Amino acid sequence: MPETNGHNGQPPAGGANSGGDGNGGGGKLANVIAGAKAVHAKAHEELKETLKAPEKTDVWKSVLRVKHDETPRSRALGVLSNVFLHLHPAKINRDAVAYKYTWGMGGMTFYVYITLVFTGTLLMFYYHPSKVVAFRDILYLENDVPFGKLLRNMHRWGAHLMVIMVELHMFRVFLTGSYKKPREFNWVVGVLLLVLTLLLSFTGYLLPDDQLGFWAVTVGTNMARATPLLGHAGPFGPQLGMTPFNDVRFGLLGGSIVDSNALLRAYIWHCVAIPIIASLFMIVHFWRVRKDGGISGPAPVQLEREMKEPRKL
Amino acid sequence: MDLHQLWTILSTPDNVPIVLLLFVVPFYTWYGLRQAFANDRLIAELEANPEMAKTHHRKVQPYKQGWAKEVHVWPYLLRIEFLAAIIVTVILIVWSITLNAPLEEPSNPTLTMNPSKAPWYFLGLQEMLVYFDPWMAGVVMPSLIIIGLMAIPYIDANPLGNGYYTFKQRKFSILTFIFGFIVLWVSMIVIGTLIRGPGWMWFWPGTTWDHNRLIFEVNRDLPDIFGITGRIGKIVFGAIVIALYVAAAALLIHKLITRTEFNRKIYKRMSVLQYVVMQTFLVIMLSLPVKILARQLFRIKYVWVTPWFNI
Amino acid sequence: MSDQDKDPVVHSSLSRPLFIWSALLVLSLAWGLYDEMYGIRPWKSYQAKFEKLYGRYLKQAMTPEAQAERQIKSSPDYRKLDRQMQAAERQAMPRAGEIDKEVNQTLVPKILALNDPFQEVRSHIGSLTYEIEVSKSQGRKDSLRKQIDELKAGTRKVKLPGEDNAREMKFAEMDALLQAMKARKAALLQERVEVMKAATELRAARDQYLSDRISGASSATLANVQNSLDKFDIRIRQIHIKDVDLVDRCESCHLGTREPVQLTAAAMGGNEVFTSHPDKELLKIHDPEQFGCTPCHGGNGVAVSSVVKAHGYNEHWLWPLHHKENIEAGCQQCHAREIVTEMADTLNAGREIFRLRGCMACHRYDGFDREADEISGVNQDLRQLAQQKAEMLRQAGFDDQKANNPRISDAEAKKLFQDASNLRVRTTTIDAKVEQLDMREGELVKEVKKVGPSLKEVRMKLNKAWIPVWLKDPHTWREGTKMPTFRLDDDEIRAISAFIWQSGVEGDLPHQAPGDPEKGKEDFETRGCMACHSMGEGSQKQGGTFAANLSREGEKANYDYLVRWVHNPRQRTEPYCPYEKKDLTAADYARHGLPFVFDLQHTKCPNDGHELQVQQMTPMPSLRLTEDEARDIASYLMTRKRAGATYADAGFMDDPSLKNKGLEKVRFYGCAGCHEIAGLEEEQRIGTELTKEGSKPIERLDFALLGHQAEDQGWYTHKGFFEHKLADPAVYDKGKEKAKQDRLKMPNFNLSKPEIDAVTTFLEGSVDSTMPARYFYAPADQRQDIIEGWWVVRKYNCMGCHKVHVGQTTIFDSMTRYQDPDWVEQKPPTLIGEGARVNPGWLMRFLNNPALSETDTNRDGVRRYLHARMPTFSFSDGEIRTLVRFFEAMSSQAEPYIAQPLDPLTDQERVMARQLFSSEGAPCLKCHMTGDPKHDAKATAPDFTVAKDRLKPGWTRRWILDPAMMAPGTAMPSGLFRAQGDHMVFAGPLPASFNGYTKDQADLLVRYMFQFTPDELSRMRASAGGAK
Amino acid sequence: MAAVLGTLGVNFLMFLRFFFPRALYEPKTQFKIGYPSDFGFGVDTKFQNAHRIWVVRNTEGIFVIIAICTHLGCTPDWKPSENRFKCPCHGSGYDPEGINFEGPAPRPMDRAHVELDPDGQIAVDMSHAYSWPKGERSQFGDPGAILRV
Repeated sequence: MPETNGHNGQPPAGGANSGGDGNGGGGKLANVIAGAKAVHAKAHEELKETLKAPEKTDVWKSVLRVKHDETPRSRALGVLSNVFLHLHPAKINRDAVAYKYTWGMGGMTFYVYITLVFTGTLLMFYYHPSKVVAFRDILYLENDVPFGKLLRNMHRWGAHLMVIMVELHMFRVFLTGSYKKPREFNWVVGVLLLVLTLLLSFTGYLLPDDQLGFWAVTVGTNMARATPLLGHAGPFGPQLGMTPFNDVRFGLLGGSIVDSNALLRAYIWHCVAIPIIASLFMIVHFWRVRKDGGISGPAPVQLEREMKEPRKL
Repeated sequence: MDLHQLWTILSTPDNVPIVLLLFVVPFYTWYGLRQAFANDRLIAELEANPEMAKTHHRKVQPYKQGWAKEVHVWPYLLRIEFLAAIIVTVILIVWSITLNAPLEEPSNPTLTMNPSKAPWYFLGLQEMLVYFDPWMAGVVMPSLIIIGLMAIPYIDANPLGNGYYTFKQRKFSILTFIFGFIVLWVSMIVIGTLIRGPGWMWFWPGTTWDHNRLIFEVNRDLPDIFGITGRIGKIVFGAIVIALYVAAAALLIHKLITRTEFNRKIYKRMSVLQYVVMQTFLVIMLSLPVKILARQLFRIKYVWVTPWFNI
Repeated sequence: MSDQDKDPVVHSSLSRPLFIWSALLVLSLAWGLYDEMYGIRPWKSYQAKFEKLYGRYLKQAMTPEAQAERQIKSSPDYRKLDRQMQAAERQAMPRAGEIDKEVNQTLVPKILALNDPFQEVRSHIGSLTYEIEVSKSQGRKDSLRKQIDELKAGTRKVKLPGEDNAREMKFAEMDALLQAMKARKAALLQERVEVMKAATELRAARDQYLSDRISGASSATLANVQNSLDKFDIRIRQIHIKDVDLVDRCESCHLGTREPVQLTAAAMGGNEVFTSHPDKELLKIHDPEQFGCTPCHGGNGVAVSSVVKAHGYNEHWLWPLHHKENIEAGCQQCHAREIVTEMADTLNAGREIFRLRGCMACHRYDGFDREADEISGVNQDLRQLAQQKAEMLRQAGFDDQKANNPRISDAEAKKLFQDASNLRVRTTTIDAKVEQLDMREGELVKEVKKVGPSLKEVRMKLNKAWIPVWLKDPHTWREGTKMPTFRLDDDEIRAISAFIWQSGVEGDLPHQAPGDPEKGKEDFETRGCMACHSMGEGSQKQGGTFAANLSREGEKANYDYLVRWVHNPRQRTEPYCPYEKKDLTAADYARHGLPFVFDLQHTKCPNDGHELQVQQMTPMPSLRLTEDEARDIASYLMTRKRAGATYADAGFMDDPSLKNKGLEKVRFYGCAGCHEIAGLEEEQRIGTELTKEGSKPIERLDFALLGHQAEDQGWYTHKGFFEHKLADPAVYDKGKEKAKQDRLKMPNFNLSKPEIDAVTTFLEGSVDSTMPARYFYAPADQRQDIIEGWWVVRKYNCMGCHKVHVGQTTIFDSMTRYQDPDWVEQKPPTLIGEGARVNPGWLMRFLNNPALSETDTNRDGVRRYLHARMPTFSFSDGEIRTLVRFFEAMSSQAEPYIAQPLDPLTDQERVMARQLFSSEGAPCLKCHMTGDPKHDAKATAPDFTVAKDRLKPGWTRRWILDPAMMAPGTAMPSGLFRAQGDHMVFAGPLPASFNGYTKDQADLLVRYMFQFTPDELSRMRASAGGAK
Repeated sequence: MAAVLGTLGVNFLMFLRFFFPRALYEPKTQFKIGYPSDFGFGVDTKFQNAHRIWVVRNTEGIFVIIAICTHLGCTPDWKPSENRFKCPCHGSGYDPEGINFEGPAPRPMDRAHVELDPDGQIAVDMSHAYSWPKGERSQFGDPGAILRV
């Protein structure tokens, strides 16, 4: 940093003094004072410069590597060199910015997801996933924790919003046929993300440990009892030796009934496992969008007569 | 007319998303289709005169010479994203201030809420439980839905309509999807939320959700209607009926696929595998409304009765 | 480029929407903040308001208090005390001043000054010493020691304040000086205390005088409150009880609850929310710091976001606040095993109704109708023990066999034999247990009662034609009767009455000659019948509500039977054998060559030796009346009828075809719950259990079609359900299409609003409590006896005649006749402090036989002069035990009772005491009985000759010293004795023999009474006679 | 290669197995409910909260119905006024003996094993249930399914 630079370059007198053996006399003292004065002046000078043009300092440069003026170059660099923005290309098709086409659902879903991660993390500070206190913690959040109520509401409604947006996103992608070559796989990833979203929301439902969540989850998981082959109430389940204590539902709940284990499992899935998986898939999803040439359109319309013959296998 | 009841249902915090859905889904359907039709008009035009097709930039969006083909993400896209973010935040905050997330009694395994419903996005499945056994409605169907969705890109042999809204060029696929998404998925969610009351009974909007309500309905198995007794007999009979349905449905779908000239063209492009897979999923998807009708109109409980599973 | 040529994507501006939405964003944020700060924090404004109001109240409360204080301070006594105090102080001041001066100005500064250098050296030495201890090498140690010595040797310059020149001091010197000064200081302070002693004591006395005369909060307390109020800050006030995991924030709004100043709504500007808890006493017992608020009151103690939520009235909250009229519901959850809970009158009323009106006959409720339940329990245990015994014996047998087996070693054989004999010994202990249980069963059969009369004897007892009328609607025939109104149609009535009539037993009743109604009336009103029974209708009504109103007895009863009943209500026509489940007839006895005799002495079944039910299962006792008195009363009752009351002939009741239908109906309506009915003795209860009804999920309370109405009208709650059900038991059938047998059966008890509130309170409190066990009221000490006792006291309505606890009134207090001064004396004795008064052994005997005589039973053992008479309840031994324990516990007496030894009377003393007793001056013999009929005729107080086995000497002494204190309004005169030095002397003229007698004279009398002998009695009679 | 794959495979199985603990802390399934004399005719709901069962006494004797709807495992409610059990989830209806007569329920509610203890109390074992699957013979008659007292 400039200041330190300045400091290293202080007059030898000062240096001599600092290393001095202390059998001091009046002359030396004068030197020291002079030196100190000089240093002070220099420091003052530099400080002024820094304030005048902070973007010149190394600190500044090291943080945002490019200039931010209105030149196309720096605009492009601005996006590319930014870890958050560079999932965008530097430039995009002029029409792709049209909300009309994109509905912006993908982006907003991502944004809501971030909000959920944020609020969720905060809620975790007050929530214990145990039968004894879970319910009380919710009351605590509602009544005592500053902004607890707001956060909890945001988390819940955000979750609902996210589900709706994901479904609409899918709807849009289908309507614009954006799953077609070369984006097939990304669609698959998208479907998985939809499933994960639903699972996230569902696992979260049980956490307040109230009647609403409890019975929602009971009804939900009771379907798993009936999994063919793997559920003790499903077709061929009993024949394969499935009982309430070893079937797929048991695996989900960690017990034959929705109990403390189920609560804990739901908690882990909700707060750790699924978010991680989902994030991974999201990364893939976004990465594919870029690799498949940005968002699909609006592309020029194709005409029937220009339809190419399918390549024969 | 019990408005108070109607209000309690609609204003239940957890139902608000569905109310939202009721408006949002139609809007966006219209929003998308409108562009689709616009594009279709353009396509028709271009199909009509090749010259124009050569020169035109083939979009409904306006374009003039000298306009940049590409624009900078910063600021032209980012500012929009920024705006969107702000709007979402505002909506979320206001929503969270005005509506409280529900919190009911502490969980009690010995006391079942009436009605006790899954989260709204699963209510479609719960509604299905009325018509199918859990293993079908709760496990098979959902997994098929997921797999089916995943399969779409691979079974859609139609190269047109990639990256732009269009209806004419993809009638079949779009109609199918709308049928699946709106008619089956969304509307069943709406039914499950707003129509299904205590005892999962059907209450028209505005009627009182009465816990004591009793309705007489005897659902009989198809074999019994035909007076078929005996385990084997039922198994065989059921199998036959199902087979018949599959055949009929497949035929119907085939007819649809190959109705128009264009459709036939696409059909030719399909590999056998693609065709089979598509048929399978469509047949199964169709079975849902069929079963619903069979239940609602003819009070049929099961078609295929076996000791291990019932359909 | 022209405008329309401009590229819309590039040139269109988003700044407007951006601006608008950013603005909205800021707004929503602001809204969020506001909501957080105030929107969902209503308690903040409450606290602000409270602070304002309270402050204002205190100010205007100060003034009168201050005045009152000024008055007292101006009173001469206070002045005098004050002056004395002042004087003492003045006189002590000079010396005290000197002391203070020396301590504060000389000693303290010096000590401080010296302390520092001293400590410094000391700590240095300390560290060196440590070095020595830890260092290994001897050399090092020595060098260190040397250093220390140097330190000690070295001097320091110390300048002490007040000394003009500093002095050089060694460590030792400093030490010594310091100690010296400290000692000096201590001594001085001690002296100061001594000097001031007088003054301080006087001051204390003066302040005491003040606080004694100021009721409520003195201005001093007010001032304290004021100060605390100045420090008032707005924050959540909560009670947190860790182990129960209970958090109550009620006091965040109800700030006045525990204020030292009693705050009323008026005082707080009409804000109920700020009033103090109405019952400080209650709060003392249930300290909020340990009990919180919600365990008793309900509500959501955690919630502070809105009033509705905090009170738990929002949907989905399971434990809403109890309403005012049911506030005592909270008590029940921890005091579940009591029939009487002090300070919870509504709740007690509810329990009493539940017991007395027969709710418990259809609805099981833990602890109620306990005898019936216990009997089945005992039977179970008996069976189990029998099995155990058999097991053991068999095992023993096997051991013997094995032991006798030649192949096993002696050692083993010995062991086996040992085991076998051990087992046999252990069986004997089982026998002991069994014996106990058998006895208990005997008692229980005696104790078990029915709510209603036996229907086995209707043929002998009732006017046949009356029965259908009664069944139709008991309440119109006799308002306020226990028998509820069933919703019966005529067929059912015919069937039921027919069945009852035909299932009744035929017994030979001796024909009774008519008695004298006038005498009967007198007896009825004075013997004590009216403690339970009422007479007269409407405004004329008098007497107790415990039993039936007899105003129309004449219309229904059969005279001959009535005579028998009045003479001994427990007398049965035929005994009932629970084992054979049938009534035994003379034939059964004849078969075994036994006389047809069954009573409390002959209770074994001739057929199988099981315990018989030989009594009527009614709580009604025998008053030990003579046949004549019985006839008189019966004849009186027969006159009690409405003029021209007629009853349609009920011939159909003999129609055998109706009997079966009747039986079915009687079963269906559960008549056998309250009545003893032939063939239905072992009938099960027909209602649902109510022990935990209060915590049943609301969804399980069957509102039937009224659910929505209830929700709209806001009574979709437990309270609402109970109230409507009690007011109209058929209410939840409203609008239902049902066959008769599916309709709700519960009959209508015509309860009044307060009664309904009481029962609702009781049920609302009957919950499956979530509190940990230690909160439940299950004392291990005497209080347990009190709990048990109340059950018996209530069961037999002791409180109809006696005051059992302070503040209670009896039926006699309410009867017009007993307002008359001549009759006040005739009220039965109060039992407050009974435990302290009487010898438990005697009490046991008395309760067992109040006549205290096997032969002459037509009398009261203690107070023969009373018209009202303690009846014979034929308590079981268990009940007697419980009662005695109860009274002992009520006056917290040590159990078992050991009489305190009295030093024997010298002959001389005996003579003196006798003279005093019989002297004109001492009025004892005027009222107290002596057992001499001639004298007792005009006696109006208990026989003191039996005092020695009846009373406790300690109590007797307290009594004769000041009776009025114990029993206000007693005839026993107070002030018989006056204190003379350290002992009491008789206040009246003393016989000459007392000259020079210095012992306590009250004691003398007590000792005399407690060492009373028959021949002393005769001597005394003689002297009494002589005196006259 | 195979080794690696094998290991991975086994690891996956281990991962799955991890979710199936050997022992649980769930409410015990064997308990006593008191003496036969405690129960009058009809349905007794007092153990519903504690053990999720109903004790029913009819002319035949005493039996214990497990309060789990055979459709999706909700807890039906006892409606005295209608004299039937009603499942709130999908409206299945059962008569007082737990036999289904309306709604989607495939079979009557299961009954728990009951027997008399030496001390005369009724011992219930919920882990040992008796059922009546559709179209098969009823196990309700079996010894242990009902207490003939």
